[in-house]
Amino acid sequence: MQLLYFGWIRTRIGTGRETLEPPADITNVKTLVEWLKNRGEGYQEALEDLSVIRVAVNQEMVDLDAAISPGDEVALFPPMTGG
Amino acid sequence: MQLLYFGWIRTRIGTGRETLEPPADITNVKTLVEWLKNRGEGYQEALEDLSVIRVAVNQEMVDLDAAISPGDEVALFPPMTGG
Amino acid sequence: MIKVQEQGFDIGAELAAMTEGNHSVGGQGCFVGLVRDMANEEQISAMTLEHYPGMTEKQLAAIEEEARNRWPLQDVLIIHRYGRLEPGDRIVLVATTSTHREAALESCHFLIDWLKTKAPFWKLEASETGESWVAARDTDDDAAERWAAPSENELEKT
Amino acid sequence: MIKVQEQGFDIGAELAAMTEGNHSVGGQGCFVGLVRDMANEEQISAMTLEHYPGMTEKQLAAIEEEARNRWPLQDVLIIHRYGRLEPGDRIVLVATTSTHREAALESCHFLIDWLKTKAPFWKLEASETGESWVAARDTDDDAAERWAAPSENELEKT
Repeated sequence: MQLLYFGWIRTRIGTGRETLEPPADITNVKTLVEWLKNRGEGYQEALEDLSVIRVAVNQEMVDLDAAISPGDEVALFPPMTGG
Repeated sequence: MQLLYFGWIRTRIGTGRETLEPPADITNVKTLVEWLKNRGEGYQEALEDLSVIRVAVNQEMVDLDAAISPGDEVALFPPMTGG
Repeated sequence: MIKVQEQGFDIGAELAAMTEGNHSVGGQGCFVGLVRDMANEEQISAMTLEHYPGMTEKQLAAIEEEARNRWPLQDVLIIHRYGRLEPGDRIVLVATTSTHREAALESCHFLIDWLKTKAPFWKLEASETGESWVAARDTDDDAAERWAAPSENELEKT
Repeated sequence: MIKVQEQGFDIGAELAAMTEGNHSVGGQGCFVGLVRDMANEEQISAMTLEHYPGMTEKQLAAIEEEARNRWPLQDVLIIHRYGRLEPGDRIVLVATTSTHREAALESCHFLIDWLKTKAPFWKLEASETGESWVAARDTDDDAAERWAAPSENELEKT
């Protein structure tokens, strides 16, 4: 699974992109985020407040309960500030 | 008194500017317009419908009952179509 | 700034001049009006804009002033052409700058709506069947009226 | 048309290209967003825009599509820059053309409001006290919500 991070989520985690293979029981965004938080302090800090995390799966915006599959590109980022 | 005409009021009257000295009892725009209508067919045709005539005295928009004085610049024109 | 002129204008240069050296501008709104080739289902070959020199500048300045009173604007530009134009030619440019986008966009909308009914221009369209004056449209009056509220009502009250 | 690019853009050339040879355009609306030198009472020395390549283009195309569904537009242009910018630099240009001015102006307003909250960009501001990420603003959410009505509700219903 391709994981992408942007904005302050990227800077707190310390990388913008990584390839991970979450366990088989990680089947939606919410459980993925919980699993990621156990990967270290940076993750914990970046992902502590779910209300300010936006998620795209395969470049489409989704909710936290959206399903994910091993081959997906999952991006976690703060609310967008375009324009 | 300087009279200015624009748009189809100008083309119907046949001139864009003229200097006239209306009689002393012509003291507001409405009586001026009535007096002008007697000056010929073009004036009659140009000024027959008061509802589509706009007036500026000394380059300020005014109503038909606005007062006028001999030295004024009085402009008669159709509704504006700027922009 | 008000410019009433026969010649064309360079949009890029005009917009750049409004923001050059002023780094507090966050948003610039602009509207360009162009001569269309069709009117009332007739092909238009040219449009001649007549205006009232002297009064035009005064009216445009008053409209600019009104916009500045209503929104926190850093700059306002109105360029309005007169004379003979052809389809595709630009007639008018309005542009505003502000710290925030809302003020810039709304004020541009206001400016063009008011120009339509309050700037002393008259348009003569030429087509194969001859020349005819463009009639004022009720929808333009309505659009201008939409903005009538705040300061005009204030004036009426006093 | 969507352009996501690091380099600047020539507003005059971009706007001219939208109307060139199309004489049915009556109005062109445009909005330019610029980097301001102040934020939260701090002097800004630079702003770096990060984005999500691939998704950015998709999102901008979807926003363009939404504008075309809502208004009778002849053309839509969105240019959004990324990378390091300085105060006074232009970040974004949105422009639309239509037969009538209302559609052009409203759709520009819509485009920039939606870009603010739906385009995957994040802004890092540098000042004397260090770097900090620009927080999303509730007022931007409200502005985007204002346009939520028609087609989104239609989608929810189906």
